[in-house]
Amino acid sequence: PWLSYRTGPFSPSGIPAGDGFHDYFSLLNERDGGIGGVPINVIDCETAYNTQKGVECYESTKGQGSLLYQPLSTGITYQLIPKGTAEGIPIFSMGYGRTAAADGRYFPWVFNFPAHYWDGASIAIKHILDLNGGDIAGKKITLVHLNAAYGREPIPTLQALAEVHGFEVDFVPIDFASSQEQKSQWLDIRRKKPDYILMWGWGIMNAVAIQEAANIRYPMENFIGIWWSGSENDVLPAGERAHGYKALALHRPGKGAPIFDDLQEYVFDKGLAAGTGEHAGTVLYNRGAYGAMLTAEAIKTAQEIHGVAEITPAMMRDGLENLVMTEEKMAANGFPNFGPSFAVSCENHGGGGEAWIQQWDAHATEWKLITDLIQSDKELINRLVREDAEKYAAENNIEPRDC
Amino acid sequence: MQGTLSAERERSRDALLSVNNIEVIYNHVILVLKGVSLEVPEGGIVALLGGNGAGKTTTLKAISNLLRSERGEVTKGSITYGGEPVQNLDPSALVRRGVIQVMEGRNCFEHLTIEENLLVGAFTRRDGASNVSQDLDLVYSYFPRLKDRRKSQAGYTSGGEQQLCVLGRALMSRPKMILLDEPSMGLAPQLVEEFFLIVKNLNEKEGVSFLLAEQNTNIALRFAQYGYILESGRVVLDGSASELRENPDVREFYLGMSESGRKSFRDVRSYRRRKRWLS
Amino acid sequence: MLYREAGEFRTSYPDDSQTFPIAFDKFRYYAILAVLFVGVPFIVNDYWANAVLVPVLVWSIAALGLNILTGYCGQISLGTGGFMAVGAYSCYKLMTAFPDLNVVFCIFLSGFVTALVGIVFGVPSLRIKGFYLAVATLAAQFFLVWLFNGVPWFYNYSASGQITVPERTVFGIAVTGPYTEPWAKYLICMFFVFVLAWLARNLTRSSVGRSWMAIRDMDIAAEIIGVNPLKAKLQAFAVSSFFVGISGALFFSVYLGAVEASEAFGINQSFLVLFMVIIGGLGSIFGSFAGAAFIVLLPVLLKNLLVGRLSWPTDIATNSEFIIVGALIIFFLIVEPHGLAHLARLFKEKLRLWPFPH
Amino acid sequence: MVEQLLYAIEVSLNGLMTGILYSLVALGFVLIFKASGVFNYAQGIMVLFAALTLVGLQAGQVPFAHLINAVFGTRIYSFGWNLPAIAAIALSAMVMVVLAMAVEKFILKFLVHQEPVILFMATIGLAYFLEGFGELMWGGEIKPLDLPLPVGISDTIESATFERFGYGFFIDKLDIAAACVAAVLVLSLVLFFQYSKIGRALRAVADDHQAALSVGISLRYIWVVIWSIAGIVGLAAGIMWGAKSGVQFSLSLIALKALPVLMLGGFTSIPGAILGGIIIGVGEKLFDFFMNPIIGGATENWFAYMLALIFLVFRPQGLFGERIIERV
Amino acid sequence: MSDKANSEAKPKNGSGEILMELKGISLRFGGVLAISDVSFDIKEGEIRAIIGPNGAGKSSMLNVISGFYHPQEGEIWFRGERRPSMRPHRVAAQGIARTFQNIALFKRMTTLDNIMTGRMTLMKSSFAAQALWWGPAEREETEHREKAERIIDFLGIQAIRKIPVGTLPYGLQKRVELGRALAAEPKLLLLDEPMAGMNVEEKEDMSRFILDVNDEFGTTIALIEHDMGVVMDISDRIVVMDYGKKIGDGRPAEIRNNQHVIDAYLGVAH
Ligand SMILES: Nc1ncnc2c1ncn2[C@@H]1O[C@H](COP(=O)(O)OP(=O)(O)OP(=O)(O)O)[C@@H](O)[C@H]1O
Ligand SMILES: Nc1ncnc2c1ncn2[C@@H]1O[C@H](COP(=O)(O)OP(=O)(O)OP(=O)(O)O)[C@@H](O)[C@H]1O
Ligand SMILES: [Mg+2]
Ligand SMILES: [Mg+2]
Repeated sequence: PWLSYRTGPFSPSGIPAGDGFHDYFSLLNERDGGIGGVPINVIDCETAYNTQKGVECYESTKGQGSLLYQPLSTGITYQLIPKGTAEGIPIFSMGYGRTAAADGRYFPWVFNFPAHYWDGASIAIKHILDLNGGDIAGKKITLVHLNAAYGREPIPTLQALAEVHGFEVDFVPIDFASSQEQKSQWLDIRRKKPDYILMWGWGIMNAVAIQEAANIRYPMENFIGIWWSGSENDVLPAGERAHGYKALALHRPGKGAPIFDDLQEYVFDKGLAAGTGEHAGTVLYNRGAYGAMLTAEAIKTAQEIHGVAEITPAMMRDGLENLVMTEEKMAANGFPNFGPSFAVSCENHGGGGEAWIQQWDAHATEWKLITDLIQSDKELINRLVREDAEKYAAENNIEPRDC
Repeated sequence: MQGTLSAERERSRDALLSVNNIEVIYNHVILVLKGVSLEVPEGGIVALLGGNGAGKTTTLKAISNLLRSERGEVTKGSITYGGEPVQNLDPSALVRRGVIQVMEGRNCFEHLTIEENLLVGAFTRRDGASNVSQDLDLVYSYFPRLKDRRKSQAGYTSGGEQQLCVLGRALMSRPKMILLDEPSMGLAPQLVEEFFLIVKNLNEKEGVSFLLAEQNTNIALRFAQYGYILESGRVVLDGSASELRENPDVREFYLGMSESGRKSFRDVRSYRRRKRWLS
Repeated sequence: MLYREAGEFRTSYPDDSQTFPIAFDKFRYYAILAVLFVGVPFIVNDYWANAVLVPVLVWSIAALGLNILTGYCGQISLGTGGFMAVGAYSCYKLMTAFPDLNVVFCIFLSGFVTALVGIVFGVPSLRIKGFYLAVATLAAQFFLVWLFNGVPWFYNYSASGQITVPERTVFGIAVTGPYTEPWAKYLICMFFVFVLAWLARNLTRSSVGRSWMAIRDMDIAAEIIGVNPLKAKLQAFAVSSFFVGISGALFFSVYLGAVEASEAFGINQSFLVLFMVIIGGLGSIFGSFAGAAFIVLLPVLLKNLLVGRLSWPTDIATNSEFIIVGALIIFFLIVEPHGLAHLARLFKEKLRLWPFPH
Repeated sequence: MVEQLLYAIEVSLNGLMTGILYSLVALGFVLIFKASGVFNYAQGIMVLFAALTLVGLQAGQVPFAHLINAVFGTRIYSFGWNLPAIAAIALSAMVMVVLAMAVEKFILKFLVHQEPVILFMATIGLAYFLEGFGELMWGGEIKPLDLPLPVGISDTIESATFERFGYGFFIDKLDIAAACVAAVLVLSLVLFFQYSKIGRALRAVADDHQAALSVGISLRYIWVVIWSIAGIVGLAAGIMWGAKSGVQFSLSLIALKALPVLMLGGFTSIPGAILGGIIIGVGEKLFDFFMNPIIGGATENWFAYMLALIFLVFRPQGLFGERIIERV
Repeated sequence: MSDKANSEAKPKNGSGEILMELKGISLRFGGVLAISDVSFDIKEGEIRAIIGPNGAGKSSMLNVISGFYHPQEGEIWFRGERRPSMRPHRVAAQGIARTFQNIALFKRMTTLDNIMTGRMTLMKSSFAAQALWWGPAEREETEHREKAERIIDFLGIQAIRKIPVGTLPYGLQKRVELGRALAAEPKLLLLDEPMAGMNVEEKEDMSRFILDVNDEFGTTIALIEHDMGVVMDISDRIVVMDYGKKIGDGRPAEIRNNQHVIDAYLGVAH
């Protein structure tokens, strides 16, 4: 199932992502008759980004032969981690959810590849390092974040990195309920003049933050958002003034990939589009489609491993755990060079931890990749992940499995 | 003046207001009026008498269409005013036709001053500010007490002052017909007398008709021409005021007279006596 | 005359102040209880327990709590979410600090902690009234959530700020944690519901309850005839918060298993509980249950109908759901402003008269 | 030190502007409460609905496109026109009037003389309804507001203050515009309430529905009038806030920021809404400024409420609210 | 009405000692002087009437006695002690109960509950005991219930025992209110226009109740009433107020012939 949110405060993000996910599977079903001959039934369940509804969705759909859950919300992911683990249904929280879940020894049923939040923090810092010739000692970096579990995720990583690289970091939390009015935070930022700003925002907070940054004439190219703060929704309200804003990219933006031709032919033209179809090529649409592609690949892997077409959730897990994404596979699927290559393993559920940096071009109204794939500081990140996973395991009496 | 109307009753077509056999149910279950009929002739003063819970207030509200907001409903019968059925009118439409109700229980607008309360009374009038202010002065001259307190919020005035305010407010709309629900309640004796003189005055000079639910039977029958006695939702007795005053039951239960003239309240002994017409 | 009370004579006042003075009602009540405690656990499955029964029960407790405050004592509160958070977080702290303490105790203790917090936020109610108070209680809502979000001690310094319930057992059976059987979840909630409903009933039929209602109906008059408003209001806040706290603790430990303050206990939850209370019936214990069931189940029902049966696209279905829920709320208010409980009462009244119209 | 002070002043100035923006939302609440004693929970959604309508009309979006397409299998999304801003605003205002009439006809009419909490609940039902209806009608996507509003830092003020104090103040041009709109609205509303006969009638209705009916005030008319005005004020608020963040669902949450303003200013006072807004705006910014280093950020959420709460303890009817009458 | 030959005050029950004394009470609201320098006393066991034109300050006087208004000047002596300024519920606990001019019943509660609430100050069982419906609490509840039922019988309102009082007709509400005040078993009972909105028959009933309470329980009563017939008949002594001042004080016969009183209030002699 795909737990979507086409309504409520986050619908602007939920709609395109949901469209992308659905459309890709519609394409597979239309063009290839499913995967390995088995059509895929994507169960859509509306959560409105609400934890309780998420649980209700999980309970009501798990009996329908669900292979895998994409909760699409960090809060719901947290709910489903123990449930999925207990009941043997894999959870795929692509680029969100609980970072520690990257440690497959403690979280056998949870996956968050190709990169997670801590990778993101590290990649952003790497990018800044690159811009400064590798020395950012004494620089001031501010994290503007949603005052919620999601927003606080990168804090430990940034603190650890600050020690390593000797930069100063401070944190500006913004409550969701007041994310429409961030004046005081931005006045403070204006005064402190940090060299770089990172943002872990979501929903309306992103758009307002970018507007306010433009208002104080903060140089946009020094303002970097996580991949959830880098969609068209976030920059469009600010218009021209958002030009130059950067964000991490898990995958390519835009409609360049051949897959879009197929989507047009098999899905949109046949009137099978989940939404209006007009979101195709936007960042979040592509994220949905990319996630669908990864899922489909994992299904294929599972079918190969077990030699059957109709797989079970347990097989699905094996498929995810043995997924190897290569450039060839992506190209074959119509996603050439669309995301990083990586391999999932029993121990590593978090993928390779690579991402691009994309930048907003307000004149062309499109995102452009401006770097090569950047690899996060895996040594440090893995250590942090292990520590957190162990702490979680200790609290919940979980024994690690052998990998 | 009494008694002149007894014949008039037959000519019900002339009645300004006529209530025909109405039944009222509250909340879909509580039957309160069980077939009440009454008439108010043009230019008449009609009294509606009855004990607590007899249904006087309910009858008046049924006429002025304020029942609906109490979750009450007229389920049978009809009400006409000037020949026109009024059951489906908005209460404000009725006021514009000249029927105004003075509700029981001093419903002032608490946060408005006395003067504002009176001015709101003239809300439906379209005859210009100068006429309104003239009437304001008139009301003040009727009730000088209100003039003293004109700038106070009505919520902070005494019970009697509020009662006067409600009465004055009704007068401000220049009605053709006033439904009075216990106007004398809480008024000092000499004010009651004065108020009824005003009623009489309006009735005679301006031809305003009155339907008067009143507990002070004595004074009501003194000023009214005709009366109805209501008990448990039914009209049990009606007649011209003078007839009613002579009726022995009315004398005993409503006027507090025994054979030997007025009884002392100290001497009343038994609480629960039966009225003859109920036994 | 299917439903009768004629022929029911009560010769003593204790009989008359029974919860169910009519024998038929009492019998039915015991039958329902028996089914709920003995029957349902055998047939309940995961979906029913997790998506239907447990949420209804947990919300019922919260609704009961708010009904005491709003329905009985007349103080509108929009801080319910915050108080639920207090319950949840104190439950978490207690469970992790004293791993050997029985979880039932922990939950009751969280109720007491919440009651204390409730008293603190109840103090302004002595001066502030009506909608002003309602809005003022939002201060509690936002402050408490901010506190749990912002002070790491509350979530044991976990990286994410979420709290996750450890596994605990009662009589050797897991009642919290991911491996809990659905019937165990259900039964533990049922236990609390039963105990709390009984307490609520006792309080509301004794002089404490009357002092609340007096304050609700006319606070000045109540004070003049001898009700101490300070005491009555704070009692109401305390009892209400106690209930709400327990509900929050159950919400966290039994129902969801992991929560984050700003999401699980946001302002929406406060409103939700208020809807339950008003739709169910202010000042009615039965109403709290009816309201909770209505508000929790209606969307589930609509979703199953629209998406499951009619296969509408989820977004249209959800939007229609909102439209229908909104319209139904209004419809019910118009038909009967005093809630489902009063509707049931009227129905009984009609039944009693039936087949005679009046 | 001097810089600290200057910064504090800057923060206060911005708070002041923001506060006025809050009051624009609070104003809608005040109007309806003052005129009919109803606490209109749906005001936030009305702000959103108005803004959605404006954007939708302007961009020539087909209402209910998604529904129509789903049912009939069509693929229509847009009329293909682009209305001029003025026309779109006027049309949206008309839509708000129609909404007001519908609210009266289908809801309020039946709830005359009910307790305030019941009416409050009905507005919650309305909020649910509008939330679903609005999204169904216009879709859940974010839409940029395309009005020629000034945005961004005001250079004049920045350079002027820089010359004087050596520290350029930041003032948003949008905020200045909003403050002007708010001022005009408040002034005209105050005059309306003070000097028209309807103004007095409105207050009477708020006090006692039944008594108002009995003196011949047509509740239906009053309600339509006042809900229309509240809807139009909501439209103004929607434009101002929508310019900041784009028009999307979260716009309705701005109501939560308006509530403490309402409380502080008094539920029944129009000037109170403005003053309350200013106090809250300045207060929360300054509090954040001073306390942020000590207790961490994100205090804005509760601080406004706490401030209002403490204030109310001393003055239970808010700054300019009508005294709560306590008598027996 | 002036023709009636009424009895003078009957022999007093009780000791005739002073129960409450008000000395030099003045009460102002902003610019309004509601009461100015009024002194009078109430003797144990008597029926004391307060009369006067509308807005004279009668209700305010009762509010002063029951602690709702705090006079700017003056002293209140109750049972031989000077009463400090205190909250109304404490005054109630001292044994002063009252009814209100604009009925102040608890509208959504039943008649029985209203009357039981009147006994609030007499009920002692603890909060916990009530929550658990534990022995003593249940027993106490039953005991008080019996007393409440006696009052219900006494007032003849058995039929409306379980009806929410909000929908009752005005007169019955007045009766319930009296019941609620009686339930407190007060030393001093304050009645503010108990007979407004009643017809003669009902007034007779009401007078009877008041006289009986006074006789049987020895309750001291202070009452405000505009029906001169009633006042003259049942009260022992009368205070007359006008524009916040006391203009007369004495037995009914004296008051009836007091020229000041006739001018200010009665209009004609009663
Ligand atoms: N809103 C209501 N809901 C239910 N019953 C009501 C309602 N209003 C009045 N009643 C009932 O209707 C009956 C008649 O009441 P009504 O107020 O008309 O009497 P009344 O003659 O005006 O009495 P009073 O002289 O005391 O004012 C009473 O038995 C009362 O209980
Ligand atoms: N809380 C208050 N604030 C302002 N003025 C008040 C207040 N209470 C009473 N008053 C004023 O004090 C005066 C006395 O009022 P009070 O209610 O005592 O009169 P009363 O003698 O009971 O009259 P009535 O017979 O009309 O009930 C009135 O003019 C009233 O307006
Ligand atoms: Mg009546
Ligand atoms: Mg008085």
